[in-house]
Amino acid sequence: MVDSLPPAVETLGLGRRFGRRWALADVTLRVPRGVRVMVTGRNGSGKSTLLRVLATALRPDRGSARVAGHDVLTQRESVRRESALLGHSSGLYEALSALENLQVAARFLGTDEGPAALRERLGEYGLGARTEDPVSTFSAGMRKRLSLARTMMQPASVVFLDEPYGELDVEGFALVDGLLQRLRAEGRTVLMSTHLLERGRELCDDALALEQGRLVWTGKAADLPMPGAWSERQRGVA
Amino acid sequence: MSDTVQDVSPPAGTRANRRGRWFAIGAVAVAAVSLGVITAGGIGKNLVYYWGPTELHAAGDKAVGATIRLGGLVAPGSLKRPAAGSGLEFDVIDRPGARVHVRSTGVPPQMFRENIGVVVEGTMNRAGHFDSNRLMVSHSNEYRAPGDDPRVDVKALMKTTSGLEPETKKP
Amino acid sequence: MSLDDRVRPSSGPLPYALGAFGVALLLAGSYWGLFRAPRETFMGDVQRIMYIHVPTAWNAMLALTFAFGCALLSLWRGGWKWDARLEGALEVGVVLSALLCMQGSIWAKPTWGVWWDWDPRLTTTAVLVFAFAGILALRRLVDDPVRRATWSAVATIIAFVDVPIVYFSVKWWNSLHQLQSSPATVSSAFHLPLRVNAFGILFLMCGLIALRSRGAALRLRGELAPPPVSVVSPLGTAAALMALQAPAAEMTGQIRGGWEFVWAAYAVSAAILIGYSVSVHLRYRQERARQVREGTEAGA
Amino acid sequence: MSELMAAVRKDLLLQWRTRAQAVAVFVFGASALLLFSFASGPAAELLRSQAGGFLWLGLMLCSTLALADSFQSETEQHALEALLLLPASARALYYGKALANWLQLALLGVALVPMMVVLYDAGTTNVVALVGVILLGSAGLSAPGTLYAGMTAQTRARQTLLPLLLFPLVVPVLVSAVKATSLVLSGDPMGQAGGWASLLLAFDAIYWSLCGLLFPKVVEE
Repeated sequence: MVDSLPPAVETLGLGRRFGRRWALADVTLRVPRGVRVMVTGRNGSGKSTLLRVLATALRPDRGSARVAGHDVLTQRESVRRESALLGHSSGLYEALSALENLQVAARFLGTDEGPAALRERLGEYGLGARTEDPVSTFSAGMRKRLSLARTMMQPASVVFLDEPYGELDVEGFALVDGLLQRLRAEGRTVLMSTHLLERGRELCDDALALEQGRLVWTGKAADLPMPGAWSERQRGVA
Repeated sequence: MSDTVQDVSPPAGTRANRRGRWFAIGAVAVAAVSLGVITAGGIGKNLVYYWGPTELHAAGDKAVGATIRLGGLVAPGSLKRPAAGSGLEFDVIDRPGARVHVRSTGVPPQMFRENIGVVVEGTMNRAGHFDSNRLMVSHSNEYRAPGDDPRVDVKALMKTTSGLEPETKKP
Repeated sequence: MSLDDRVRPSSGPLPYALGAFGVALLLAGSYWGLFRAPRETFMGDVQRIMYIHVPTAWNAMLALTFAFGCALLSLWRGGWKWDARLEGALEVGVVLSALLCMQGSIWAKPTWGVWWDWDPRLTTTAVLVFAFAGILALRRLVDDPVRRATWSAVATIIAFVDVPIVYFSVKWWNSLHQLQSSPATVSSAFHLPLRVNAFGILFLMCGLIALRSRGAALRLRGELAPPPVSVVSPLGTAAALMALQAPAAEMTGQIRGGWEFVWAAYAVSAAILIGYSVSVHLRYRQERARQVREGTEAGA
Repeated sequence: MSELMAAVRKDLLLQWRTRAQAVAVFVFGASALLLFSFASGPAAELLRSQAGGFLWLGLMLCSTLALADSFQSETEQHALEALLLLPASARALYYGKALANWLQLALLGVALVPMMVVLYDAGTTNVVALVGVILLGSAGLSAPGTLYAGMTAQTRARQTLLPLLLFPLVVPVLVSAVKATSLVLSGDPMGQAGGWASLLLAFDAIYWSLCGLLFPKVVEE
């Protein structure tokens, strides 16, 4: 149904270095619209870097990437309008309350959601009882919920979720599961990094695996081998 | 590695949108105009680095007590060196002919002489004398070889103390 | 594979040739200024400091203006070569400005009777040294080359706004410092050494900037975190300056003697210019040696 | 424009929530004023004549703390980055922050005036002129200060780097502000205060336009 549109994500030889180390190297990738992609790999394999580069939070050092047809270097504004990122850092103001954090975002987004609507939104994410408390009093899981609520305020066609399940409780897992279903129903594209392979196989359509910043496996999420398998292959290549 | 892969260009500016460009033009214009006003405008003229005898007299009682700088020409024939101590006494004049008597305890540089521009720092006392503890010689921006013109041009020397020159302040 | 494709450090002996030519001009000009030019009527021999001081001033401003141009180009057009040149021009500009302050201070003592006066131009030049030295510090403390390039260019542009303030400060605050010296107010007998030295420092400066930029480009090519390289080694000038307190001589209306100040000014200038040139050369050699070492590693 | 309003509201709210830090900065400034008087001895006349200079030195020392604090909440959880990705205009974010910092520094300056009056016995009845000079001077501190604080907040050695870059830059602002303040405090026989104030205004115009132009380059990776 969205064939006429440019692919959600398209990269060519994408690379990013920190100091002398390439955190991401030579990633060439194409994600069609409306697909949910699981991004997996060990700690430090470049998952977060990939998502952050695609969301324009980091500049690439090499190669190119287009998100929804817009170049991440030269058309940053358009990419940002089309995408949303749930990052590793919460992106929240510790001194402000949950409600105020959403209000700040709403004002910049130009949405006319009033406090009542925002409170309702916080309720959906299980924060209804703590809307007026400063974020500095929140637990890690609650921050994650608030970040999620904030990320989902953006009308983005491509959503990058960096470890959405991290630090969440069982209810939180169900919340994220529901979100992924909803995004799928709305035809939005999701790139989600996670270590929960079983859950990812169930919820995602495609999967990709990174090892030392390189793309080592792509295919259907259901076919994703266990971590050892692609690592062996990588060693064989090297 | 694929040949089509290019390095990302170094800190090239992201393409500015039209509003950004207008802002840039506006900002540079504001900065340039302000810089122009500072450098070429008349703001600085009022901010003299030192006062001349005329201004000092005009200020009257207001000038008494505060640490100020007085600039002018050492009046010919006014230089005295009291026997006791290392002090100096001389008169400072400016073009309109106003005169202030200066008592200086500062060590004068070798260049010091009558008919040279000086700036002294100190306070005006109630008796109308200027007590100075710091004395500086203002050198002309003319550099003369011995053969050029041996005559000392008082007017040219006056120019070097142009801070007190009335023509820079009044038309 | 890395940024090599775009950073192409030049090679060849051109910087050394420029520097050598500059040094030759400086030697000739200074010889003329010290021993051949006539003595100035009022300042006497002390005025001979002008032959090194005024050319330093012109060229220091020129170097910082060049740095400003590099910053603009680096920020809006991009290109690592502009970043490398920015680094070279900034460092040479800071060294020349610092030297300028020292020479001015040595000249001020016999002329104004003080080592330092809070004269606007003197003061703003000192402020300029600190402003641009701060940017050099910034460059050393930022490891990411893109951020380093962007931030130092931004800081250079803002700091450069101070340069016209320096230049015009004589007009705002009617100062004790001489008005701008130009051939129009300087007797024609003094023109020759002034011009020769101006070109001497210009050529030396161009050679230094070229060599320093080449070292920076080499480092950029290696994409290494900038290691703490030793700056100009502290020169034993402070002690020499302390010994030069001139006794309050009798007032004659003219400065007699004062050769010690002239020698001090030229010695400080020579020491700093030579010391800095050697430091630039050594750092360049070091960088090149590292490139060769790592180049062979990568090739293996 | 609406983004600018959003940015200003955000920063004012942040400053209100972190007002305890601002109070601490004020106490720091007040103690600096107290220490300055020890540096120059108990000569009342000397202290009075230098009151303006001490006031601005105190405010400048405060400003590095206040400016660094203002970016603390932006960088600790990458909140500024999150706003940029919304997308919010970096320029609006800059001007919002610079305006809020201006307000904070001006309030700090005004709050330090009574300290100055008490400690140095230097007062004036021309309150409007004094507040005007404080507003102009703190504007000149806030615009470049916000830019450099945004830059150095992301570096090593940020505590050193911010004053190292900022202090030489604001010397013209400091000189004009001190001159204007001293003239307001101790009388102005030559009518120079206006000239210094217009000089301050010109510096402010340069910094506010130039830094706003350059800030987006600084925060974008």
